[in-house]
Amino acid sequence: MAEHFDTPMLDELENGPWPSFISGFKRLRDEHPEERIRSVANSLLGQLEHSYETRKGYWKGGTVSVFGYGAGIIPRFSEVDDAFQASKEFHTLRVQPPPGNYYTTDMLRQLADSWEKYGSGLITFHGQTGNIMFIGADTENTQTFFDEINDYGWDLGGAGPDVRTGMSCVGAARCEQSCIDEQKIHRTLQNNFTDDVHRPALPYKFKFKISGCPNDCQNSIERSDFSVIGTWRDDMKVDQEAFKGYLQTKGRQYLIDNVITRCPTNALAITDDDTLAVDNRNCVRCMHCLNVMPKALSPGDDRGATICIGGKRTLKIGDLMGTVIVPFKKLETEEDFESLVEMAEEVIDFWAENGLEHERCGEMIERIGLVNFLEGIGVDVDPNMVNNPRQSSYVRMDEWDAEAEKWFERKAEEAAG
Amino acid sequence: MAEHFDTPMLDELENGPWPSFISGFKRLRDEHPEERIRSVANSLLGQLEHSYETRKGYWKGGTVSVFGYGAGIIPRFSEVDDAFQASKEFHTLRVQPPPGNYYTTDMLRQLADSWEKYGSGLITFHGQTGNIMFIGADTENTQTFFDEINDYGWDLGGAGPDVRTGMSCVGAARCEQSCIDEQKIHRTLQNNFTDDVHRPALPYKFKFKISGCPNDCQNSIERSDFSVIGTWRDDMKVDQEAFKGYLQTKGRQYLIDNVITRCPTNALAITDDDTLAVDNRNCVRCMHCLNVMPKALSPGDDRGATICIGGKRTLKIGDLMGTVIVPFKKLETEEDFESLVEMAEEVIDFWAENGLEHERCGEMIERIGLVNFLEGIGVDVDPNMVNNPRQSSYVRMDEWDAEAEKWFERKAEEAAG
Amino acid sequence: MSEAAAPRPPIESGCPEGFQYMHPAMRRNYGNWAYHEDPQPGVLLHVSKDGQKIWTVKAATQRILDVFTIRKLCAIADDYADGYLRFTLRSNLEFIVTDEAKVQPLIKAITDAGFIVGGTRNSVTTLSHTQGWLHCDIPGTDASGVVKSMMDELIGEFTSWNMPNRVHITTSCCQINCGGQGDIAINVQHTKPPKINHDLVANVCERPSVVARCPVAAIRPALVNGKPSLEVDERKCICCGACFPPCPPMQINDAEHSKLAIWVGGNHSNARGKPTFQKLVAAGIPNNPPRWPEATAIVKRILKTYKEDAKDWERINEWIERIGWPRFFELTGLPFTKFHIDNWRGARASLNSSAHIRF
Amino acid sequence: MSEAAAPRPPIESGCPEGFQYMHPAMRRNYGNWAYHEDPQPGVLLHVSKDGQKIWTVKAATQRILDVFTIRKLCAIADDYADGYLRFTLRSNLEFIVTDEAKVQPLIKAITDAGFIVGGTRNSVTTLSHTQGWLHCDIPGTDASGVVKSMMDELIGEFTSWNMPNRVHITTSCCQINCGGQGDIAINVQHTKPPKINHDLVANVCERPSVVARCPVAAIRPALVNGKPSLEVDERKCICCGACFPPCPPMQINDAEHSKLAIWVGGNHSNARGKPTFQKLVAAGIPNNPPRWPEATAIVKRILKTYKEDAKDWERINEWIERIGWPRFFELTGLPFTKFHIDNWRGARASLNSSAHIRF
Ligand code: SRM
Ligand code: SRM
Ligand code: SRM
Ligand code: SRM
Ligand code: SF4
Ligand code: SF4
Ligand code: SF4
Ligand code: SF4
Ligand code: SF4
Ligand code: SF4
Ligand code: SF4
Ligand code: SF4
Repeated sequence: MAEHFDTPMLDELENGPWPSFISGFKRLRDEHPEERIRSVANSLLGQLEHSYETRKGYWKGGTVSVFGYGAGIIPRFSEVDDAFQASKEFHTLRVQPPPGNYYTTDMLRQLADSWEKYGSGLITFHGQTGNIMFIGADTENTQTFFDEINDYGWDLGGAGPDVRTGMSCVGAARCEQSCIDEQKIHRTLQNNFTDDVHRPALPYKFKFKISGCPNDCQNSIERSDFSVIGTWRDDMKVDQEAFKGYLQTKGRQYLIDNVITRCPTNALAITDDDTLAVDNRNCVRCMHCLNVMPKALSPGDDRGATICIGGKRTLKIGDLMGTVIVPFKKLETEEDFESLVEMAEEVIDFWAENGLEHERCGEMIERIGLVNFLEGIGVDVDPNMVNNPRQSSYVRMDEWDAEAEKWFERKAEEAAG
Repeated sequence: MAEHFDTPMLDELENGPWPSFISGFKRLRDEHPEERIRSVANSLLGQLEHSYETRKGYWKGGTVSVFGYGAGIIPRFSEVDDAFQASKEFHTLRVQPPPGNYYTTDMLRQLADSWEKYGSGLITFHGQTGNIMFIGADTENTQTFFDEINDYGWDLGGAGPDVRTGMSCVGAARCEQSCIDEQKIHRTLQNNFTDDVHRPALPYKFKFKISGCPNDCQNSIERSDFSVIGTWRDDMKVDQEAFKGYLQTKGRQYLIDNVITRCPTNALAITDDDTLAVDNRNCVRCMHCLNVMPKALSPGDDRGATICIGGKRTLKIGDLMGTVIVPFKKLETEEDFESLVEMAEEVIDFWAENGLEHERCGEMIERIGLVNFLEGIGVDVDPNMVNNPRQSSYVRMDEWDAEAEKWFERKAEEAAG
Repeated sequence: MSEAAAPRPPIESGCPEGFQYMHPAMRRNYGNWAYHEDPQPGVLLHVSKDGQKIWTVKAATQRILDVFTIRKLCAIADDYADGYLRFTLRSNLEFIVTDEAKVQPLIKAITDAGFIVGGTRNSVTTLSHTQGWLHCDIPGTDASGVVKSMMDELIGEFTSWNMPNRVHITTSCCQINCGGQGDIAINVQHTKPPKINHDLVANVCERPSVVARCPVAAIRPALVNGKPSLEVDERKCICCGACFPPCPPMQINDAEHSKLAIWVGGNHSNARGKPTFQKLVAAGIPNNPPRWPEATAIVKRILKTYKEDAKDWERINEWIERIGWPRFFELTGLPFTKFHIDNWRGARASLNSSAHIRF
Repeated sequence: MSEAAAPRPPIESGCPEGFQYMHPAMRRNYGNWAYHEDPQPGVLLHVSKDGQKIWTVKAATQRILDVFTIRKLCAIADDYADGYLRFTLRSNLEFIVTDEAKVQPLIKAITDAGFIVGGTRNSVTTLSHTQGWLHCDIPGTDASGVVKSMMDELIGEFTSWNMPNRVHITTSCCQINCGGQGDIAINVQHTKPPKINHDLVANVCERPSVVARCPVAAIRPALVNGKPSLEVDERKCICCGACFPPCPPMQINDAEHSKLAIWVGGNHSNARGKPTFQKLVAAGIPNNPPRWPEATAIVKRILKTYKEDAKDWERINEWIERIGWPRFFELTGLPFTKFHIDNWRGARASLNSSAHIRF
């Protein structure tokens, strides 16, 4: 193999206690048995050093995909391949992990073995959208590597204007706050749209993210177009003995300053006999008191999810949080799951038809207005969808009576059961 | 005079305990010694009844003013003058009251006497912008009436695209919360612009409103373009004995629930020895605790005003609250008042030059951006002007270093005194 | 103006000095007040730092006063209040007395003369008035009539202290809203685009300014029957009525389709929270003179719920903020419709972008 | 792809089932957890309703792992954690053990292997990584390098519980911000409009889509030297870089003028307040590889102030909300400039429309 490129700047990233990715690259360059991998690593280090020195990136895109799919690979061709030949094609395969990112060591080794055969020997756990990123294969090997791991159960994720890989929190697998079956929701939604993951035909990207409770450990409300957040509808469960335990260990003042006064709706009080009184009607399920006293407080039994649509980052109208479209959805029976999938289909279909090119779902909602979106997907308006009713009188309301009637009918139906 | 018009609908407004304006009209119609006034009242009642029956208004505008002025009269000509001849010209004179709306009975009687000579005998105390509205004179008498009262100290207010009549709260005259000299501020500002009141030449209307404290009893922040709100900068004054008095009469629980937990920044605490502890650095001068316990708490000694610019109602971009342009301004010395007037001139001049036709100052700020407005009037940016810094990365910041430098220089100057 | 007389140049005296008309006890203690108390509904007691006490007796009037009424009020002020009077911005009267013994006789005199004492502290004070059919050129309804009808029914709340905090109600007789925002606002809301009187447009309208006045650019100049007129894109038009003042042929007022709407939660004070805008709660309310019973019924329903459910010192906006809007609609029985979801500029900020939900 | 082989149709298996890879104790107690405790930094103890206890040991990695590292981690997991591993969304590793006795040996093994245990509870957890110069086609900076340099200096805050609440820091290597929002976000901010490589435009750009991509409509098609190209209105351009991905000739990255900016207060959790967007605090920070000391210094200054001044459980946004932004700038010594005043859509909501001011 060629001389090692000098990497004086990158070398500085080997100093300090935090694990160094540069050391990993160098291990591949210096210690890997295969010449191919050693020179790829050397070449990659060379190009990266060049970037550090000139403060510029030197990759360009292109078109690469595996047979049958139109997405899932991020192709990268070097713009400075004269100097850095061995890594001149450096594509990434985005591979979908299981919900919650669980692995056996056997499986991890198997994946590493396959990747060593065809790729750079570098794997990213995980990308910000949640994919395992097998980073650094040439065009030919993207196919061979994919074929191999696809045979033992792994499939590509999204890229381009398609349904992207989803994410979900550790949730029910290890967390006492989980109100929903994240594993099932994630796979049911995601795998219903496998075709839309692999064949980009939507206005733009579309992401599902699932968090088991309103702590939203997946940042779903801002980083996904379709955010499913677990919650409950009945009273939270209070273990008064455990609460007294906190009172003893933490002290009254601490609990008043850190729990009682921090409840956003003042729904908590410590009564004279040292029990915790919860005004469940005004609790907004913010999770704070449950977080501070997990032994004493837990979500109720009547669990389900809040669904928020339209979150995303800046491009091109500014950051958007998802907004409540379904205040509460039970997710227990098969019918519940079917109707969840149907709803996702409605959303994606409506957006596919009405979204402009490169327009995210949330941007479309912003453009056409929430009410038109709701009508498009067949969802009734609900006061939980707003922080407050309209402030502007600039609206034409000649159908007021008919709309009011709809509400009363819905309420009557609900009351009738 | 003609037959009394039938007023079956208006008659219903004589029922009930609340004072009835209709009874007042009828008194003029039935009891007034002057035929002119009796028939004007009769005619007015007739047209109003007609409006009640058809649910439509029947006045149209026109052009009427007194010699030398271009504003201050709201001209009204009846569209149904065939039927209601006697009130076919029914103009209103907007007359500026003293700040705070004080009157001696002598003066009130004198005004009533003059008005009886020339007008309808109806006076409104006051219009929503604060004028005394002498409602119902024909074109000729607007001048004669004006001449008469102008001689004994009364002048017209604004109408049209001009500086309007200002308003100020009772304030220092009777209120313990007052932090500023409302009388002086009101007259200094208002009378500096007398020419702009009388000769409409601005893009649109411009209103001053003055409230002695952040309770803002004049709704200045939403109903005026230039809102002056009294406040203080040092610590509030606490009379601990008086506080103990409230503790005794109101009870601890009441004060915790109604004062301590209601402070928007949690700046209050009752300590173990029953004194009230105020975190003055975090108090935002909201007034709540002072309102609940006026005997115990009062504004500090270092008083001045916050100035908010741009408030107005809906037309045509939606309601606007004024926003902070000057977080704190001392208003004690003559120089303080001069610089206040200068600032108002800067605001009005800049807006006069840059506002579109029929565009309020707040709408202009919205259109050009706060920063451009600040630069236009020569005011430095200040973090008190915002609830929070920018959320959008869509901005070009190549002058960052220069702007940062300005800040450090200002801070250094402030530190140097 | 008499033809013969030489025109008299105005004295541009502007806003008159206030101290000359101010009660001497106020003048003397200007800026020197220590605290106040509320002895009874309609009465304030202010105490100065030097111990001067003044009692204010607050009384409602009909705002638009005939000269008889003015003289009657002056007589009361002369008899009991040293010959001084002031008006609040809600057109209530304030009589100032320095002698406690005069307070009850004064109240009696006011009441006997047909005026109502009250409106202080946590009461429902007088609704704001605007001009309406009585004087304005663009009104969709009357204001004095609405105020009179509603206050007849709310009088018990004016004379007592049953509300959780002050209640400031406003009325406006067209969508322009001279009455401003309030804890509760009763406003005209047009529901159909203006009908254009094409014959008049050419004569009375400056067409470019009308076009410019429309907030949604729904108006285009057009030739109608060969004459210059205007055209409204009815799908865009939000029926705001802004085109009507500059161009009366844009007939927006309609006996049937100009409705009333009720808004709640406007709060300009800085007490506790920052000032807030009011929000729509009910619309499609018939504009029903002479007593507007439908609008009054809704206002009363809101006030009743507020009175029963809010905590002390909570203004209407704060109460709803605490219990949540879904509960507000539930408790008042008012319908929630698609029209409640804002779609004007900045509307996104009104959407619930969180999992905060009350069940 | 080898020419000879018949193309293999993919198996569209999608997202794989998770239970097959999940630690058996998690699988058995799926949905059955009662509570958790935090025995020490980097260690969680979760207890199921049936009394099953599992300890999670959390360790930071470099995210992009070479196969040696993967095998090293697998060996540790085999020795101490029953052969199971999971990754958090911040690329931290979690080893699960059911036997308390294994916790300390596991920590030792992890540490000995050069990884860092920590990142739980009120620590500064690992910064989010993005691709940067290593792989992306549009990066203004590197992400792995920024994360490594910063975490080297924040490591003491990763391994301890000194923060008032969890601190989630993000990085993004261009203005697109794949790293998302955070309590603190270190983002690229371009400060000059793109330089156009006119020679390339004609070949590689779909001009209409680039034009459409610009958020402020600053791009126009134009003929340059007789060839179709593009033109940027430099007064409108906000230097966002959105035109660069669809059209690489719009060269936005600049060694000098692509700066870093720091944003604070992004909070996606619903705990206490509703989720919030991050706000700009510092900009014009040099993009200074290999260790970006200027950016790190500001992050450390903010963290120090937060640590000293915030109350327990206050996230950065809540702390600043309580003390007010003027105080934030005062305490951190950062300058406040005209750029801090938002002027994007909906910016009005960010203005202080009240008399609420801290002095
Ligand atoms: C493992 C992880 C979920 C996963 O599926 O990967 C996770 C796991 C837990 N989170 Fe989280 N959160 C995780 C990312 C997040 C994120 C997203 C992020 O990091 O970008 C958020 C929202 C971030 C935001 O707002 O910007 C998040 C907001 C919370 C909160 C709310 C904190 C608050 O007060 O605002 C809690 C509640 C708490 O702290 O008690 C929480 C609590 C927890 C608990 C204590 C839940 C439980 O009872 O088990 C878990 C222990 C975590 C720990 O290490 O201390 N987790 N948590 C994520 C670990 C990331 C990491 O490696 O550090
Ligand atoms: C007389 C008047 C000022 C004037 O110059 O005319 C006035 C006078 C006082 N106001 Fe006011 N306010 C007056 C209109 C207002 C308004 C404007 C309005 O009515 O449209 C507001 C803001 C309205 C809004 O937010 O929409 C207003 C918001 C307050 C507040 C804040 C209440 C709150 O908690 O939000 C206080 C504080 C209090 O209640 O202790 C207050 C307190 C007071 C006090 C107690 C001040 C004092 O210490 O003397 C005065 C006694 C009033 C009373 O009758 O109880 N005054 N006050 C106005 C009487 C109007 C009326 O006739 O009823
Ligand atoms: C008389 C009065 C209502 C009343 O009965 O009290 C009134 C009456 C009219 N207002 Fe007003 N406004 C009156 C106070 C207000 C207020 C309240 C205030 O000043 O605090 C506002 C809201 C605050 C504001 O300035 O935004 C107000 C906002 C408007 C607007 C909308 C302005 C806007 O930018 O949104 C218009 C429309 C216009 O000017 O084009 C308007 C226009 C009008 C016109 C001139 C309608 C017209 O274009 O012909 C009305 C004349 C009625 C008449 O026949 O006298 N009036 N108007 C008030 C003035 C009396 C006085 O001078 O004391
Ligand atoms: C790889 C990854 C960063 C990482 O290192 O982790 C990434 C990398 C790219 N992102 Fe991203 N984004 C990645 C997660 C995100 C996220 C985070 C998330 O999904 O939670 C976001 C913010 C959330 C969102 O969806 O808004 C994100 C918002 C964007 C955007 C702006 C989208 C918007 O509407 O604002 C773009 C630009 C675009 O698509 O035109 C973008 C575009 C890109 C492109 C494709 C740039 C381009 O146009 O060529 C980058 C390819 C880099 C490469 O060489 O691999 N990336 N991108 C993440 C995907 C890995 C994975 O699949 O697991
Ligand atoms: S989102 Fe809720 S359920 Fe999921 S890991 Fe976080 S705290 Fe647990
Ligand atoms: S979950 Fe949040 S809103 Fe509900 S009681 Fe606890 S702290 Fe209050
Ligand atoms: S605004 Fe303040 S100073 Fe003026 S009357 Fe109201 S409470 Fe008193
Ligand atoms: S004035 Fe308001 S902010 Fe200040 S201490 Fe009192 S209640 Fe708190
Ligand atoms: S609200 Fe409308 S109708 Fe009433 S006075 Fe004002 S402009 Fe005239
Ligand atoms: S009513 Fe309003 S929206 Fe309709 S045309 Fe007139 S100005 Fe435009
Ligand atoms: S933030 Fe920008 S440079 Fe970094 S990975 Fe995302 S798109 Fe690429
Ligand atoms: S950098 Fe952004 S604003 Fe400037 S031309 Fe490109 S897309 Fe438009």
